[in-house]
Amino acid sequence: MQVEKEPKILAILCKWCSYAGADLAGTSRFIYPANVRIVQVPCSGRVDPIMIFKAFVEGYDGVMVSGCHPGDCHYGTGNYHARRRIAVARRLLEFVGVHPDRMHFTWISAAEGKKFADVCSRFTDELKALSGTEKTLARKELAT
Amino acid sequence: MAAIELVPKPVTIKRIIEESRDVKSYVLQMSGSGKMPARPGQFVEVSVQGYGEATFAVTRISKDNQEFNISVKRIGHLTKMLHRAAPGDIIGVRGPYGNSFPVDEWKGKDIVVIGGGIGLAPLRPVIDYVLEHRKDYGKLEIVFGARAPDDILYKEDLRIWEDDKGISLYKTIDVPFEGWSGRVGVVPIVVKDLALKPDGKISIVCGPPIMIKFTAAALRELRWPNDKIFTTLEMKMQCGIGQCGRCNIGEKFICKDGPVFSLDQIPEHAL
Amino acid sequence: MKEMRKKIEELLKNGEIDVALGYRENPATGEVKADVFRKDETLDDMVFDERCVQNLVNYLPTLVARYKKVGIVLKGCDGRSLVTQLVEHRINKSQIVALGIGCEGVRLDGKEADKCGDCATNMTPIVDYEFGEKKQKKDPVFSKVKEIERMSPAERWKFFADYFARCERCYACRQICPSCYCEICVADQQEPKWIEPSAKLSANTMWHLIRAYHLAGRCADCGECERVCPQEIPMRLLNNALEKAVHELFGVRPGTVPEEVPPLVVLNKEDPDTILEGKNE
Amino acid sequence: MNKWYKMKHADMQKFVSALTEKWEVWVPYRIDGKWEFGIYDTGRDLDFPESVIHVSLKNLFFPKRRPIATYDENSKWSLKPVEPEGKPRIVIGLHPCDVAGIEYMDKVFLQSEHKDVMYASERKRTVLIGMLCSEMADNCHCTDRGLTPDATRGMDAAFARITDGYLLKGLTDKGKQVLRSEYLKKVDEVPDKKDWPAGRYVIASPEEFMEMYDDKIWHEMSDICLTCGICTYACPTCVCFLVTDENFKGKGERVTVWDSCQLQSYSRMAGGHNTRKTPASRVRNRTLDKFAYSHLRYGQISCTGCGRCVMVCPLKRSFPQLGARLTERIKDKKKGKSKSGARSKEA
Amino acid sequence: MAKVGVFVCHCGVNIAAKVDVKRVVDALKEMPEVGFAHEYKFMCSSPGQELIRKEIKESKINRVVVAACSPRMHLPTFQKALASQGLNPYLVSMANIREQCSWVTDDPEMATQKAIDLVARQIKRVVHQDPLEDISVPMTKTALVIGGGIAGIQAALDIADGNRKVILVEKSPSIGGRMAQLDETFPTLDCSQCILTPKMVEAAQHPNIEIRVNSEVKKVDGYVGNFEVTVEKKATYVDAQKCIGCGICQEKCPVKTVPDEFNADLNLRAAIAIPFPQAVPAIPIIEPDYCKKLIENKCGVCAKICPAEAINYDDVPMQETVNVGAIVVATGYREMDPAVYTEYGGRKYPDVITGLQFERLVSSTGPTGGELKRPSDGEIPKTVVFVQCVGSRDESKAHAYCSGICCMYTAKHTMIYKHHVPDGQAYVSYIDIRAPGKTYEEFVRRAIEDEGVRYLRGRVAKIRRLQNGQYRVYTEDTLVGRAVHIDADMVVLASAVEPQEDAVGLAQILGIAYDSDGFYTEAHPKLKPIETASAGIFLAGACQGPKDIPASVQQGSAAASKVLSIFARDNLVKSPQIATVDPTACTGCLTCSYVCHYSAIEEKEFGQRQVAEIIPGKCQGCGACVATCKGKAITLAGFSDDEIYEEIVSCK
Repeated sequence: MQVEKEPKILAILCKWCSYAGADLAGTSRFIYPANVRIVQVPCSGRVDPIMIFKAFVEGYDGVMVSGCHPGDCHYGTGNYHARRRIAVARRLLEFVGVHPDRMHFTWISAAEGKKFADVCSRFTDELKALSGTEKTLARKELAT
Repeated sequence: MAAIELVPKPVTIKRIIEESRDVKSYVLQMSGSGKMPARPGQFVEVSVQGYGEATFAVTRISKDNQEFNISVKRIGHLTKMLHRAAPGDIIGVRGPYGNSFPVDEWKGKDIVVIGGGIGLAPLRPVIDYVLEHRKDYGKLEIVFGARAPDDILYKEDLRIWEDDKGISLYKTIDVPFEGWSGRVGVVPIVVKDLALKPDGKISIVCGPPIMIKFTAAALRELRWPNDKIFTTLEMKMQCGIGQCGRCNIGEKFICKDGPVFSLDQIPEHAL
Repeated sequence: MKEMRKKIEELLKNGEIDVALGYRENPATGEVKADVFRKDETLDDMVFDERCVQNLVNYLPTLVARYKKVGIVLKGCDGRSLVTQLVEHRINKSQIVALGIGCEGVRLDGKEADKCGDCATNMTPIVDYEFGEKKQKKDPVFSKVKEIERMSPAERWKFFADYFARCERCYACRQICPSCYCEICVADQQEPKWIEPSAKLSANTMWHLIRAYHLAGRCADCGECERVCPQEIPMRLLNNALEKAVHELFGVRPGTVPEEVPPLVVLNKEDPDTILEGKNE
Repeated sequence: MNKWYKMKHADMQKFVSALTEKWEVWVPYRIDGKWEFGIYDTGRDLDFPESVIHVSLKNLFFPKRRPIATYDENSKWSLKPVEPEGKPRIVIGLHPCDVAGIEYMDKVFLQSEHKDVMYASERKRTVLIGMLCSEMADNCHCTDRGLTPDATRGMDAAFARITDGYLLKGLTDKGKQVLRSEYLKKVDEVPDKKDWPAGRYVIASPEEFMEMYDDKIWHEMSDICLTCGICTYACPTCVCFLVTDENFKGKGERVTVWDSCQLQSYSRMAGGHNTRKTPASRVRNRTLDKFAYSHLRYGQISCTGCGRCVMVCPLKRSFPQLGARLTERIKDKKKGKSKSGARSKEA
Repeated sequence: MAKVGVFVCHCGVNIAAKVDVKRVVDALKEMPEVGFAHEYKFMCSSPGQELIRKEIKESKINRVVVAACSPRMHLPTFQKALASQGLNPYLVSMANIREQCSWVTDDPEMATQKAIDLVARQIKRVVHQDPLEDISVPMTKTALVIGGGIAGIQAALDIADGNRKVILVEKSPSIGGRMAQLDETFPTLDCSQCILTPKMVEAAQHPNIEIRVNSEVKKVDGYVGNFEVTVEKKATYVDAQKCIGCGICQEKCPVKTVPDEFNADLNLRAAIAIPFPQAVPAIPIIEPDYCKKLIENKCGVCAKICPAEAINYDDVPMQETVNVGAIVVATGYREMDPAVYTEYGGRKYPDVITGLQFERLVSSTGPTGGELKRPSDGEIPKTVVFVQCVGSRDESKAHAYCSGICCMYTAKHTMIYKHHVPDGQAYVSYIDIRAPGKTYEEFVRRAIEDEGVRYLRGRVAKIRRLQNGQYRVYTEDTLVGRAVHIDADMVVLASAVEPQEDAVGLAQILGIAYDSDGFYTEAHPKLKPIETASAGIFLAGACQGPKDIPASVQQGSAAASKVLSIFARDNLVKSPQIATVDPTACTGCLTCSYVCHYSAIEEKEFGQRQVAEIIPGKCQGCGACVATCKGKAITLAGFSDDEIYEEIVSCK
């Protein structure tokens, strides 16, 4: 099946900006790869890096996190805290061998439907380029 | 080869009874010709596929042993899933395990049942048993306490017991509550107030650890000997068969040597 | 050392501290271990030298719960880990007397401990009485971290996966770490099971990632986790990688400044977005 | 076959290689300086340690993670028991203390109303060929636990190292059968008898230990203990476990996983109540379980004197030493000179 | 375990054209959690909702998943359907198979598979959702209106008439806003001041309205019902309590070099001045950048002559915190600086002016007293070219959007011009004429047909100043298809409507969203045009996008009604999606308090130790504390770890 070959992406999006941006991509009919699975969180500040770790262990090819642009957070400062946390988490994951291109952290506003679709397409392409390399961290079956 | 004892068998949830804000009772039906020959005081291990298992006292047993009840307070992840269940759902069960209340040895005696909150759950089969064998026993006295009127379990049973002339039922809540005209005060105090005499009687106590501790103290104050006070202990049991190790009190395993003990069988710190 | 022993004796005698936490030498075996010294005893067995590897801060919370005032002998790195404890309300400064001692480095398995090569300060940043010499230290270099960073992602994973697979999940690393003090560790939680209880590669990986991440910006590199690991998993590497990252990203060296809030909860609107980008391979 | 047979060193390898045809053969391997059991690869050099093997045999009979049932997460009740399986196997080179550990596990899992059939199957398929220790390692103290390093009780067959090879002897029918081999020569030799030192960690009686329940020594003993679980994982008789479900991509397994009474999570109940919250209460539970409860339950204390708990302890603090220290305290108490606040100097 | 009812929506063909709905339903039926799965053409329609109600009643399902559009659109709809059957409304989850699946996926096979996955995930999630109860919090029934233009005034008056207190904050020295600067208004040509001034006075005298001019909002804390707003009043150096508004200071002030902002910088005024004659309040302020006393401690004339002794050179900015329950943002717009178009010579050539400057030039309160004279030499302009779309509809140079009001005000300008200079000729260079309002088109026709204004369709390429003081406007007439040029005495540029300079700054203070141009974003472009994404903050007027007076007034009233409807309740009902601390798991490190934007986390005693506690009224449910808590002692209702975990792991 074709779908299986597509790299699997987990997108953790904040409810107010990025999820709305993803909705706008839909309303505007911007086509992007069907392999993106969106998880809604109230704010990028809610994103605990554990979620990102788990996603890689569970076998996602790539993880993206997006929230409101700096200064635009619906909750004032959530995205600033997210930025620090995710920056550190990214360094840790890279250190243990997750390829840097498997993580994509960005800001997408509610008005940036196009940007969301573009990011998804570009990210998918980047992950396809990695298809020959090992999907580190990903567990294979129950017992590992 | 026989399957390992730790693997449960399926049972169907036949009916769900909302007892209080956070307690639901489940009527479970064994599949096929399966039986649950539980005696009063015994417990079962209940599991939800994907969420592991936990221990529950059997709170009622049908005469043909094909149906039994458990009461579940929502506190952890498994009980959360159980609270989400609907009639018709299948869950796993193994057991019955543990010893039971020595109801046969108690014949001819008055029985005093003292329950606090969900602690009434494992005692109900005793009440059922005594009511069923009415002639074999003397008087039945029930003291039941809850935090608030909303926390009272088995409202239907309480109504029946209340109307039963052969039963003395004392209901109490811990602190005054609007619209509650009954007794107010924690169970140990009520026990003291009632000045229950030990002669020709057996008492069984179950509830939160603190309630058991103070009720036992109250009974001793009323000159009850330890071997006439019975309790059933709720400790972290898991395997139910004396192997996983965690439920020990000294060398005894609650799941195997208990859960029913008279107070002379266990050290004071176990309460 | 003599000076310090005298001071502690004095503090104990006049009741300024109830007990002192320090290192005791077993004269018979020559072994040195953490121990509590009380008023009515001689401090002859109290030592401080290169055998005093243990971080005593981990024992503080139990002691301050039992005694009003506790004196503690602190090396530089241990003192750093105390900073986090104070900021996170684990210990009240008023309950402790910090006896800082200029550390000359400690030895493990007959050679200088690895952590001493990356020592950021030989004197505790929080100190009531200072003994010995305070030395100017260079920034840690973390040469082993750099070595790993030079590997390809696949090589790095191979390196760590081999170690992670060995983990028994005895949690000695957690138990010895002064900064690992959750009431219910995430590894013990059922709802949801971020880390499965069984010791297998996937769950062990989660454990080691989360452990390291939770210490990011808080770990003072006392190295105890790695020292006590029965499987010799190089946990300091992970800690150091994050210590290095936190320094590069936020300019913070955890634990070196008293009362400094851990960098991961600091609000800084001026962080550049570039910190979210991947490092070059 | 009640006598000792001899086998040359070079023949031993041939003999074991031949066994692999029918059996799964487990022998000790040295990995990074530590001895542990592994499946024998034909042709690999055989070697046996003089005394205790660092990793106990527990995992062979009662694995760290043991699937007991499987299910499909995406369908309604589908839990199916895992049937015990495995081809016949031989473990070569275990020591008397290992046997003692297995005997204890037998008591837990087999002498029970609810016999553990998976454990039983592992036991049934295994032939134990023990090796008599030729020396006692630093932490060994089996002599204080009613064993000797050259005891053969519980083994199907036993062997001992001599200068130019090995002396072997079949003890049970199973063992004798395995030993039927062309490489064996009947000899008159017997393994050397040694006087094994004792008294390293002498302990009081279970009853005496029981009296210590309320003593305040537990706090002192737990002051420095990390309450990590590693000693329990290393211990050949610690068999506490946890039953849990693990899911991945719709497939699920119900597993038993080793657990440890030293961990805070062990006796924490849903809702937060913890019957053994303090480190002291956990250290007490383990100490008393080893030296007293086990005896009251199964008539055998659950310390075999293998010393592994000392080897793995992150603080190199010896658990048997604790028992010994406690014993000292018991003696002190009995003599009535109970020093209040008596503490050992090493905490 | 739970019994989930699954409803998959076709959304007409929006979903069904790409997603094989039948296959989705069939695939899900097998899941252990699913009680049944249905498909329906429009789930949001009332028969669709009825289907849910019926199944709750009959099939005894205890969780619902609706696979349809975005939950941002219809989640509340389905929540209501659940609630109507006594099922807790938080036990529904939506799978977004329209915006995030059928509309963004080309291949039907992939879309179908993705849809199955998305719905399956929500089924796993919904099982972990807990029933939640709304939270009731007391509130402050006072409103804050930011901006004293016509929209703000209207909002303030309506709220005040509804018997609620209003604090009206205005940055400039007087309320009135842009409308006060206008001469006549389209399409009726009534005098702007004549209709505005009574409203200004009414606002000033209203017992429920407190006007704070020269003031700005500096900080907003809290949440709907209980905002805590810091308002800063800048130093004006005139004591408003003492000043009697006689204006003598303005007369005697020796410094007359201040560009008159009210007159669109067309003239200079004194360093101390009442902004304009009808100002409310009519209190002068001193421009500190120009006042000699303040700069070099000389002069001091105004203080000497002030009969009321109202001058205070030591005035300093004052901050005050006010408590309000709702906020109306009505900060209006500014006119784009035409200097961007160097080829037009705006700001360079004195007689190339903007629309607003034209308003002041023809206004009787303007610099010329209402006589139309061109700024360079005071001559009456005989030929005037009005240039449209300067900065609007021109993405390459300025803005992509249409400023909306220029077509209309230009038509008005040409008419006013003809009334002032009956023998003059007005030209309008335009792209399209947009006049969709009531009687707007007729108004434009009047300018063209009755007043003889010449409309030329085409963009102006360049404006060059000629030797004779005229301006040559190079343009084209695309209707005839040739380039033309007009020599004009004056050129009026319809400069684009832009958000205020500090619009983004204020948005960040308020925590509301804004678009790429800087206009504030409404919660929904069609259905929630007044609300912002932040509860309790509403928009009125041109801060949300270009608007004319009627639209601004409408929106002001609409915002007022929104505020009043909040205030009509006794208590505020808050979303239950807030964070709570499990004290048994909390270590009391309080690192969570560092990340809480709402200061909602406090310390409390629990047994022997201190733990964190979250104040339900203050918590807004962002979850930053949840992600900070290492021991997972904090749970965010609605977005618990459990729920998110399921979404992550149950993806095929």
